[in-house]
Amino acid sequence: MVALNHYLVLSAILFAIGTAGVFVRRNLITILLSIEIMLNAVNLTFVAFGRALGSADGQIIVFFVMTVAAAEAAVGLAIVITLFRHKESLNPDSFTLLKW
Amino acid sequence: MTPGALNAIVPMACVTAAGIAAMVAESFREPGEHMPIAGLGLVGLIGAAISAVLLWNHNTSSFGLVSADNFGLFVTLILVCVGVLTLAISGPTIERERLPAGEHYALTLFALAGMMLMATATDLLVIFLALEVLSLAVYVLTGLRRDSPVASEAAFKYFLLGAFSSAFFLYGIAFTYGVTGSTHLDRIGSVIAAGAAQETLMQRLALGLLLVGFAFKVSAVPFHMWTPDAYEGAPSSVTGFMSTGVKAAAFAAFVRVFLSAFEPMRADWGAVLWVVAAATMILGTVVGVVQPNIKRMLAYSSIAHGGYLLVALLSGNDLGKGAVLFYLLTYAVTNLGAFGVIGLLESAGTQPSAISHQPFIPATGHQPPNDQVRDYAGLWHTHPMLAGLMTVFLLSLSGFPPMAGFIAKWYVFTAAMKAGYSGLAIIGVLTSVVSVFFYLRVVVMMYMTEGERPAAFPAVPRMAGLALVVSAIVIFYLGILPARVLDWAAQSIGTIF
Amino acid sequence: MQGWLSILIMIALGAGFALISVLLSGVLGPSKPSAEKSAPYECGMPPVGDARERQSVKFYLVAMIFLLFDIEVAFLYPWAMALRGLGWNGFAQVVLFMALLLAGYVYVWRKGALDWGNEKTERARKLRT
Amino acid sequence: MTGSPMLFYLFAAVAVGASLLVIAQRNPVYSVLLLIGSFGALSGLYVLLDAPFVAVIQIIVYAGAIMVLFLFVVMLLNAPHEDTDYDSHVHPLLRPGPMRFGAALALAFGVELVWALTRAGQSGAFAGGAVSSVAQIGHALFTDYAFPFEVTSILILVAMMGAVVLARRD
Repeated sequence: MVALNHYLVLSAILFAIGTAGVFVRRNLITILLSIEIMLNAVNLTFVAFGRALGSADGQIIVFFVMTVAAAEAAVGLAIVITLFRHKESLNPDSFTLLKW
Repeated sequence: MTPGALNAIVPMACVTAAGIAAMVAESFREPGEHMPIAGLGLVGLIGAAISAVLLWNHNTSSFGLVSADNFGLFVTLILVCVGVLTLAISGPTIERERLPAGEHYALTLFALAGMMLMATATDLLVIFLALEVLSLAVYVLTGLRRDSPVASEAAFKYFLLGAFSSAFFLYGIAFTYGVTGSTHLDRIGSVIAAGAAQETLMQRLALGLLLVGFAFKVSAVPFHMWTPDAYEGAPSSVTGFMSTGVKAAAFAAFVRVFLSAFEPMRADWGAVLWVVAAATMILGTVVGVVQPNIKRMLAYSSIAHGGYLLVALLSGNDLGKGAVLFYLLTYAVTNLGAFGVIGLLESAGTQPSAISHQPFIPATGHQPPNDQVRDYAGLWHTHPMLAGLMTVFLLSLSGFPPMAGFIAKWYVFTAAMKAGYSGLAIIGVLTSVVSVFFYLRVVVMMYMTEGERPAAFPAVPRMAGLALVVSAIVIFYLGILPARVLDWAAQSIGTIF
Repeated sequence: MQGWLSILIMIALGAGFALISVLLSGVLGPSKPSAEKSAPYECGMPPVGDARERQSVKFYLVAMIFLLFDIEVAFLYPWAMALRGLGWNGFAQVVLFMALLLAGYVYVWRKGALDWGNEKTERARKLRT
Repeated sequence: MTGSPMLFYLFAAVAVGASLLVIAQRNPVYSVLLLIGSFGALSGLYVLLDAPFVAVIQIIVYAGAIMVLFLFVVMLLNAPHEDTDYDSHVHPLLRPGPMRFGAALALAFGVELVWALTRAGQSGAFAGGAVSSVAQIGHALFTDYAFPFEVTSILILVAMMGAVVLARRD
């Protein structure tokens, strides 16, 4: 029988993949995509808990998380565009003006 | 929804309305035309201040999600001071760097609305939404200088780590919702208190993830990487706004979530917070000493001040909570003053070029010319007033007796001693002593050493000059007669728990 | 699960039709590749440059505005379903929501984010005003 | 109705596989398309969790609008095939320090999460009534969550103004 734990473990795996993606990938767009994966993992946790508790709160909170993810994507990509106007590459290693 | 239920959100609604008005005014402004958008913002802020004062002691709450208790109102009044000071000191920065003025003011107002909402919200979801509103506005403000690669890079680093940590914060909320079945802080508190005997693993998981989200926003040690870059890259007025406003709102929500909802699990987060507070204080001071760039130096000093606030939060008794409020007020006024002076001096160095579209940063260096500590050499001879003001701000940051900084730090350390965290108090005193050195390094540079560049003396704009003088007076007032404000802070503690 | 069967069938039909037609043309058609035939087709002229040259930023702006107003519409679905139960209170909430987003739309429209003319005429028009 | 376990494992495998490919991919266009596939699997999972409305919104808003925006930006920036200065056949684990540290940190975090959740002991089957009618969701949304609903309009305003002021041509 598929239990709550299965969904929680699955969303933990997806969240870990997103976290790894933010560190590993050297391309700004893919880093933003990994953050979207993390937010999706959290959405899955919300819906799973909502279903376990039998209330509509979980699904409504997912609505708000999607709005936040969309707003973040819009602003994040706008910042990537301004960055790209200065330097032609998308590789974060090439942005090293601000040093330790 | 009875009309009475809307009182708690009136301060936030005033600032939002001002933000929207500023936005629409900016869209109808012809490119050349000058419009008093800052005045619009001021009206909104004054409206918020009046409504906050009227709501004092009423302890109203609306929608069950936002409660305007004295604690939230005190932080709202701090944010109004931050807002007024920011509007005043951002004038020169906007002219010199040709930032889009309307958007700058509108985004500042939206960020302030987000901060006020975060300070008064009693529901994790509303705290998260407010956190997102203020973070997005501040990311854009940081990157508003589009022609400077430094600013865009700072904005992207701040955005990346901010989005990353708000995903962790949200994951914490998801587990809290899973364990307690609701996101309201009071219901969470009661469920945790009831089940305090057998603390499930998931409660600790939720606690850890929430701590990560908050630690990032107050730039506590393991998550402070973004602070120096963001503070150096952003325009000075935005850096001042960011370092004070975001920290005040984040600490208010931090206190509300950890000292009311997760109070029963104190044993868990107490030890972790102890280590984080100690590490934040030590690292903020030690690394701050070696910084050549004055904005990076103040960034590390703001990390150290975050550490002192963590100590106050950790001590958790009534004295500690009052200490958090008082410290936030003095820190906000002082830091904004310091960044205001830096903003003015930056405009002193770079004469706005005659050619309309010449980027303000000379093609060679990407650093604004006088951003280094040594550029402050001999400031006393060229700008005596600015040098005097800067001295007051730096001395208050380091905690010199006549200034408010001393009272704030003394209040925090007594709270820590009373709560039995004498170890942290000792570390705090030691790091304060070390920090005196790197604040005085700048003061010595201003007075003793000879300045080689006869900087042309631009007229210090009336508004910015007035704001700096007023904040210096407030620092002295809070330093010498803090009694009244201290009992206001004490008054606001009873209501929250 | 029975409600979803129809949707599964629809997806299967759509995807199936596309796949089958591609596979059939690949399998049945005579394939004698030659240089001209395998070059990308540009109305007979020899292809120049790679397929993806830089587009202007107005595409991003329109996509972003579409995204944000798509969310507004996404909120209206549940509202429409539950309106009878919500009464005037729910109606007032959405009117306020729409008013705020209208302010955003006015800002975007006045700031010229939606202007679609090509850059040269746009700049000329801006200089004239 | 939690559906047969086989369907769950199918969707879970597709979601995890697509996400892994997204972060292993070099070409950003492929990673965006793979992510859309992963969202499809996720919305299948939502259907299994009796949340059909969230599944549809996931497709419309996430896959339909946010990923379209990502594709537009990838095309706009003509994102080059990732120009990694180190030669690409180096095994991922031998890449420069921070990436190995980050990947190891994420892996440890994932293992710890999974370990904690399996022991969390909430493995009971799903309780009774699930809320899956849109009218019920709508009613709850506009009564209990009326205020967050208005805050999202401010959030959208800030995002709109921020994106326009940053990405504008002049």
